[in-house]
Amino acid sequence: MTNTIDRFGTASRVLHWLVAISFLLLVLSGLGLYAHTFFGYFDLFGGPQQGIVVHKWAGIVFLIGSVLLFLSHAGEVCRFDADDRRWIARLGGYLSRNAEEIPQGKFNAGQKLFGIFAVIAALVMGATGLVIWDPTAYSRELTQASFLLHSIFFNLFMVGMIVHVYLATIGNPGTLEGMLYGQVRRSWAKKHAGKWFEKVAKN
Amino acid sequence: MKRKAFLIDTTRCTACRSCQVACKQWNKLDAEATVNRGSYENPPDLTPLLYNQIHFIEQEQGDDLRWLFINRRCMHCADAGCVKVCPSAGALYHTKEGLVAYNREKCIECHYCVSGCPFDVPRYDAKQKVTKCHACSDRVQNGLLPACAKACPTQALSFGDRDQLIAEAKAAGKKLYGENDLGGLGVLYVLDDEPGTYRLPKNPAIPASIFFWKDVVKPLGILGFWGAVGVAALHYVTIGPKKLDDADDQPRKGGE
Amino acid sequence: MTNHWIDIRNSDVVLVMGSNAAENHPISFHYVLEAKEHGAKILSVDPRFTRTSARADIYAPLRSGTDIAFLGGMINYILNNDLYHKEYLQLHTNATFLVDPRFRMPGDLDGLFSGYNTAKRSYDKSTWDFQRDADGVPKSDPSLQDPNCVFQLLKKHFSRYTPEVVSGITGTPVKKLEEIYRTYGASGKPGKAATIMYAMGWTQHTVGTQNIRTMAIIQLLLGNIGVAGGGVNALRGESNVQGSTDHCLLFHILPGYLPTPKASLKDLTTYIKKTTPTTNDPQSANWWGNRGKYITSLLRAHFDTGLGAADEFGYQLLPKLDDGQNASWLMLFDKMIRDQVKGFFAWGQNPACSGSNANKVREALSRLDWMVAVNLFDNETASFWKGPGMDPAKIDTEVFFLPVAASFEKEGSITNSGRWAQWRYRAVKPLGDSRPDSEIMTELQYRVAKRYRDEGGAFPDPILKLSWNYGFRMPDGRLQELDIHAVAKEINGYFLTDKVVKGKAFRKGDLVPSFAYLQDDGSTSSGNWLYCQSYNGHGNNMARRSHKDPSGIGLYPEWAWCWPVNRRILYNRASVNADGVPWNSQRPVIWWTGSGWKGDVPDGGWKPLSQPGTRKSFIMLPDGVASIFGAKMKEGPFPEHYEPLESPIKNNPLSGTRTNPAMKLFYEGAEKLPEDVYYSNDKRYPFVATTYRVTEHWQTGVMSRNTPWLLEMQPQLFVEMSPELAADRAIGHGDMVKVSSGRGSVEAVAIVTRRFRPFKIEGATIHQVGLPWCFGWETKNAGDSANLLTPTAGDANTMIPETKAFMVNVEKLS
Amino acid sequence: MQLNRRGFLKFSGGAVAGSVLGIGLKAAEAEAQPLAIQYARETTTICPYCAVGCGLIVHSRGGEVINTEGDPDHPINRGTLCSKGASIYQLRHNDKRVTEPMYRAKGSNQWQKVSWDWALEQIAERIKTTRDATFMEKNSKGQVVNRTDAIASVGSAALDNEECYLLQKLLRSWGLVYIEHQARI
Repeated sequence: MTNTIDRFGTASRVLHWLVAISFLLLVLSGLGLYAHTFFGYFDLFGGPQQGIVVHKWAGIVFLIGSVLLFLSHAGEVCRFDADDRRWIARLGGYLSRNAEEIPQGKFNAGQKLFGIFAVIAALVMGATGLVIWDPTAYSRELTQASFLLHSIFFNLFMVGMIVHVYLATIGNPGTLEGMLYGQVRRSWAKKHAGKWFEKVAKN
Repeated sequence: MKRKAFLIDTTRCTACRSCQVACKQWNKLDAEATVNRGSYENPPDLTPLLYNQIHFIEQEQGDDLRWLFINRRCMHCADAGCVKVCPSAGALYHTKEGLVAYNREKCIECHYCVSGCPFDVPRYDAKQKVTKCHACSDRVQNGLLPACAKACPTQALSFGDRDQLIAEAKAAGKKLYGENDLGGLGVLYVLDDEPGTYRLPKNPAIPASIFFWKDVVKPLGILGFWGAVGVAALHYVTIGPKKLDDADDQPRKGGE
Repeated sequence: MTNHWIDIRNSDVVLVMGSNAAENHPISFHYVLEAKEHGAKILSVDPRFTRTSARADIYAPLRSGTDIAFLGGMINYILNNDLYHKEYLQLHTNATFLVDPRFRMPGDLDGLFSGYNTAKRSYDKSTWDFQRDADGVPKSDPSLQDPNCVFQLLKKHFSRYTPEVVSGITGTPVKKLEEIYRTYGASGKPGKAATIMYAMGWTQHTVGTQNIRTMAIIQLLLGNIGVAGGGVNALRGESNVQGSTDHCLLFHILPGYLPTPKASLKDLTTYIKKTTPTTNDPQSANWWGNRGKYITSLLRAHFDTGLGAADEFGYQLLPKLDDGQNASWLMLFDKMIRDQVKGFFAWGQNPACSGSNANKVREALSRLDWMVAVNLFDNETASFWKGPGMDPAKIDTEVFFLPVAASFEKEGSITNSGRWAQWRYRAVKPLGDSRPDSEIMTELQYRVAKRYRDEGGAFPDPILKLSWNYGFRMPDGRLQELDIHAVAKEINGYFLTDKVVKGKAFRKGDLVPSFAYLQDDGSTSSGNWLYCQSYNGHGNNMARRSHKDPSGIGLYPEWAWCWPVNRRILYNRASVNADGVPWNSQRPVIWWTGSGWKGDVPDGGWKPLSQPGTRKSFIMLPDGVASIFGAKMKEGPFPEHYEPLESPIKNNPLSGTRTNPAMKLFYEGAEKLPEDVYYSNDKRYPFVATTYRVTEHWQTGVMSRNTPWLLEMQPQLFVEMSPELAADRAIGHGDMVKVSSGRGSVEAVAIVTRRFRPFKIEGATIHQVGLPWCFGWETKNAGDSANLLTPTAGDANTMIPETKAFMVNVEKLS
Repeated sequence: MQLNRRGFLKFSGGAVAGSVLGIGLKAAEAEAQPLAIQYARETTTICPYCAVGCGLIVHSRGGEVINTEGDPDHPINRGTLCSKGASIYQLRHNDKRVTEPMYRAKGSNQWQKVSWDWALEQIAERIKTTRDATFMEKNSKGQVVNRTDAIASVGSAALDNEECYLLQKLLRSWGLVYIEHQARI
């Protein structure tokens, strides 16, 4: 018996990283549009026009990827039980060094919430992004509202993403392995996804 | 440098449209194919090849009739929506004279300015670059009047120091449009009627959504970004990561 | 213009009638608005509310072709309300003169003056004369009381033009009439000035000349001629139509308005004797008494200077008209369509669009053997053979198209409406292989002369003896290059022999300083006496660019040069009283200092009228005073309202004489052509129509339609009409409609606008429509010329066609 | 601008903070733009359209027109123009300008390009032939008239004075009396 447990299949991981890379591209190519200070980021793509092209197509990839990723985990992500509510109430125990771990399924409640937020945000940004794709194609009011929504969701997404990245890396050692190799250590599973561990361990 | 502005006195305009042509001549803008749509007004709207135009407005007042003419163009706002939304620094900018000019080299073809403008002025040309009235910034820089203002036979269209134009108009008892809107427009009008009659917004303002986007969400977002990073770092050093118990990773005894 | 453009700013009232200055002379509105800023009232009278009306203080509509009624009403108003300038009338006009007691007026003779011959359609003018004393000087009554004096006759004649009667003819509301009359009449006060800006809206009528005469009478009554801000101002429409008229590209006059020789003027002596006006009044300058000097100097400029007095200086080399022969525009094309013209030059003109009854013109062109079209652009005249309804295979006219240089690709002078001759320089070489017009003329002169020299032919003398010494001549006789300055100098004139004139010694070859130095003994030449002084010892005066304005009234005496002798305001001696004191001390044109005149170049330097040795102020007229009674007119010494040839009403509301009794009728008699039809008061053509121009185009549009920036703004023929008419004919805004007259039809876009309103004439609703005449089939999708609709009918005096009032039908195109 | 230490700190600190935080600085201004008509040749002329007689300046370089605008020294228009006057540039830069003589033969349905020499020679021949065939030394009353009624000319109010004078002189030397132009209509 090994000390690791399979967590994510190959397809699942490829999809995640596809979404992650497209997100990164979107951020890098979009920052230049966000504020003059970040205009230099366009140089990464050979100039603003090219950066905008990258942003547009990365956006398409990101939108489709996000939806697929969500759908592939929808069953898990959309089911909340009493433990999840407890987890949320205690903010996952992140506010204390020695909080009691509340047993969670394959994904904890925070991850589920983030998954749902991510797909909603992706849809909103995708839709508004399509409007902004050609700012002269739709009514001025719609375009103007799209700019606003796009930027609001970008900011929310950025904050969410920082939290996601922190918690998935140094904030929770061992988490990243699951998304890198597809397997997590048993200790990780036991600690972070007790119910899932039990279920998997039984088999 | 004192802020410059146009003063358009509609009560002096005869709609000869030299402004339209002088602009095309100086800026070397081709003509477009048009048809008569039952009006003298042509082309029907500003285009990438038409930076200013005369509107013809017929208005009945009892037995009397009025035929109003107004020159429409970029308003050169102090608080310019287009400049506000333009991501490329220096693509759309205020000149030393306070006029809104642009540098086509720097235009990144994003079209944001089109929806950022409260007056629906900026257009994109065939090369997908922004075009609009730039108050002949090349001429003004070199001490010449903009082509349209120079050509206007009746001084309906004058150009000069904004403060002076305002002072003169007020001294002549004329009511001005655009003195304080949007930080003060760079195109001031003397109107013979309500702004609406001339197809001008009564209280022009940058669209609320643009304001929220650029003046609220953008700074908040940057604050949020750095805030989130800071919170994460703080969390890492104060509360710390959820460390794993390595013992749990040892293979279960028994079964060997 | 008696005055000039800048002078409009000196007016107290500006009447824009028969023109649309804001639209067609946009820069003039700088000065109109400047006047307005100083408190002047701007009046716009037009069938249609125009861009001019938009800036006017008062707008009054009138039915096209009723201007005499409108203005006649004003004369009546001025006289009834004593608004006239009495002292001015007594000093400067023939208002005081006593007329032959046998003279009768339209009030007595049902619309006719005494002496009418129905068969000849002309007047025996023997009763249209003044009572004269033993010396032949007209008798006068300075009190203006004699019932036979011009003033009393004028009063009697126009007493029929009451506001109600006028309103019934013009369709103008009585209130508006009186408002205009009152405002304009206020300028009769000494020191006040009113100006009239008119153009083709007055001339292009069968009563065109009388339209202007009516206004001239008003200006004289109010003392507005000769003063700053006054005058009778024709806004001329083409850059050099003033100059081309001065140089007389017209059948009836030679350069400087000298009459064309007629068969009966068999030699130079007879010419001078018969055409020089005379007077027995010692106080009349009778400037035209100098005619002999002018015609002689003209001949000296035209022909070989080897021709002496015995050769009549070449008088016999000029072609002569038959007595009574009218070779004017309408007659020219009438002759052409009758196959009597073989060769034709269309030199910078597009008659296929600009000619009234353009279908007749186009048909006439097809009867030619050959045509030479000289232009910048191809046009409807040069390419008439491929125009609508033409079958090129059946047209035998050979056409030569010669491309010419644009105005800035050559050097020369042009004369603006204010008579300023201004020099223009060459900026760049002619485009491609185009050439300056003068070069083409030189080539043709050389080539035709060479043929006559080599081959002989019919009467070669005028061709071989024509002087053409404008540059270095090469061995083969060709000019190496035409020097336009040499032409300008010839127009000014030279001394041909050493001569002492007015105490000054001149040498052969000297330029003549001004026309006062011209001689009738052959010792001077001058191609055009009016331009003598334009290019003299001081150099090219037309090229002057000084901004000095010592007068302060905008005369700019050292900017360019102005005929005559740099006089910026004509008849300026009428701007002062008998003592030489200006009526208006704020805006004096000239004033007497006690020893001489200051200000503008005075109209003759004689002392003020109260002093001995003086001459009267209107020096070009034999009587020395302005003609309120004008016996030279064909249809009467006073204007009378007649309906246009085509009119919506059956009878002239004023008399039994419907149309101008002295105009030529093309549409009657045995020689009538099918093209020359008219339909007055006819249900098939119920709407009054007029034509006009737009700011964005020029004349037939040959230049402006080919300028994309202008075509963009006005791309297509339109017809403007009232909402009432549109509703009546189920026409919507922007619909395509067909406008047709008895002579042709055009398709146009309907502009339904409040700027046209129906008129109430004799209880009936009369609709009027209007369309611009700047389009033609050569420009794709632009529509054709509005002159396809206009009739063959001309003014009785000038034969200018009546294109401003005719009848049409308007139908929606499905 | 003189910066004291405190000011410098404030200034640089602000700039750094601004750029790190991404708070937009004031957009940069463009560099000075060259004037297209600088060093161009200026020629004064008078507008060829209506008879107000406005002054124009034609800017040219290398023998080509690069700009046209109102002459500010002209006392009538003082640099202003109407739409027609403002469009003179396109009379030069215009592909519809005819630049070579053209000829349309009898019954032909098209123009053909011809040389100047040929065209002028042909016209001279037509003038002489028609004139000789129709010249009237005397009229029906036996009076000397020395004219031909079979050639007519219209135009031109668009010519220069000198050209108008030359044209009437030339036409009258050929015996024409049917000479008319725009002033009549």
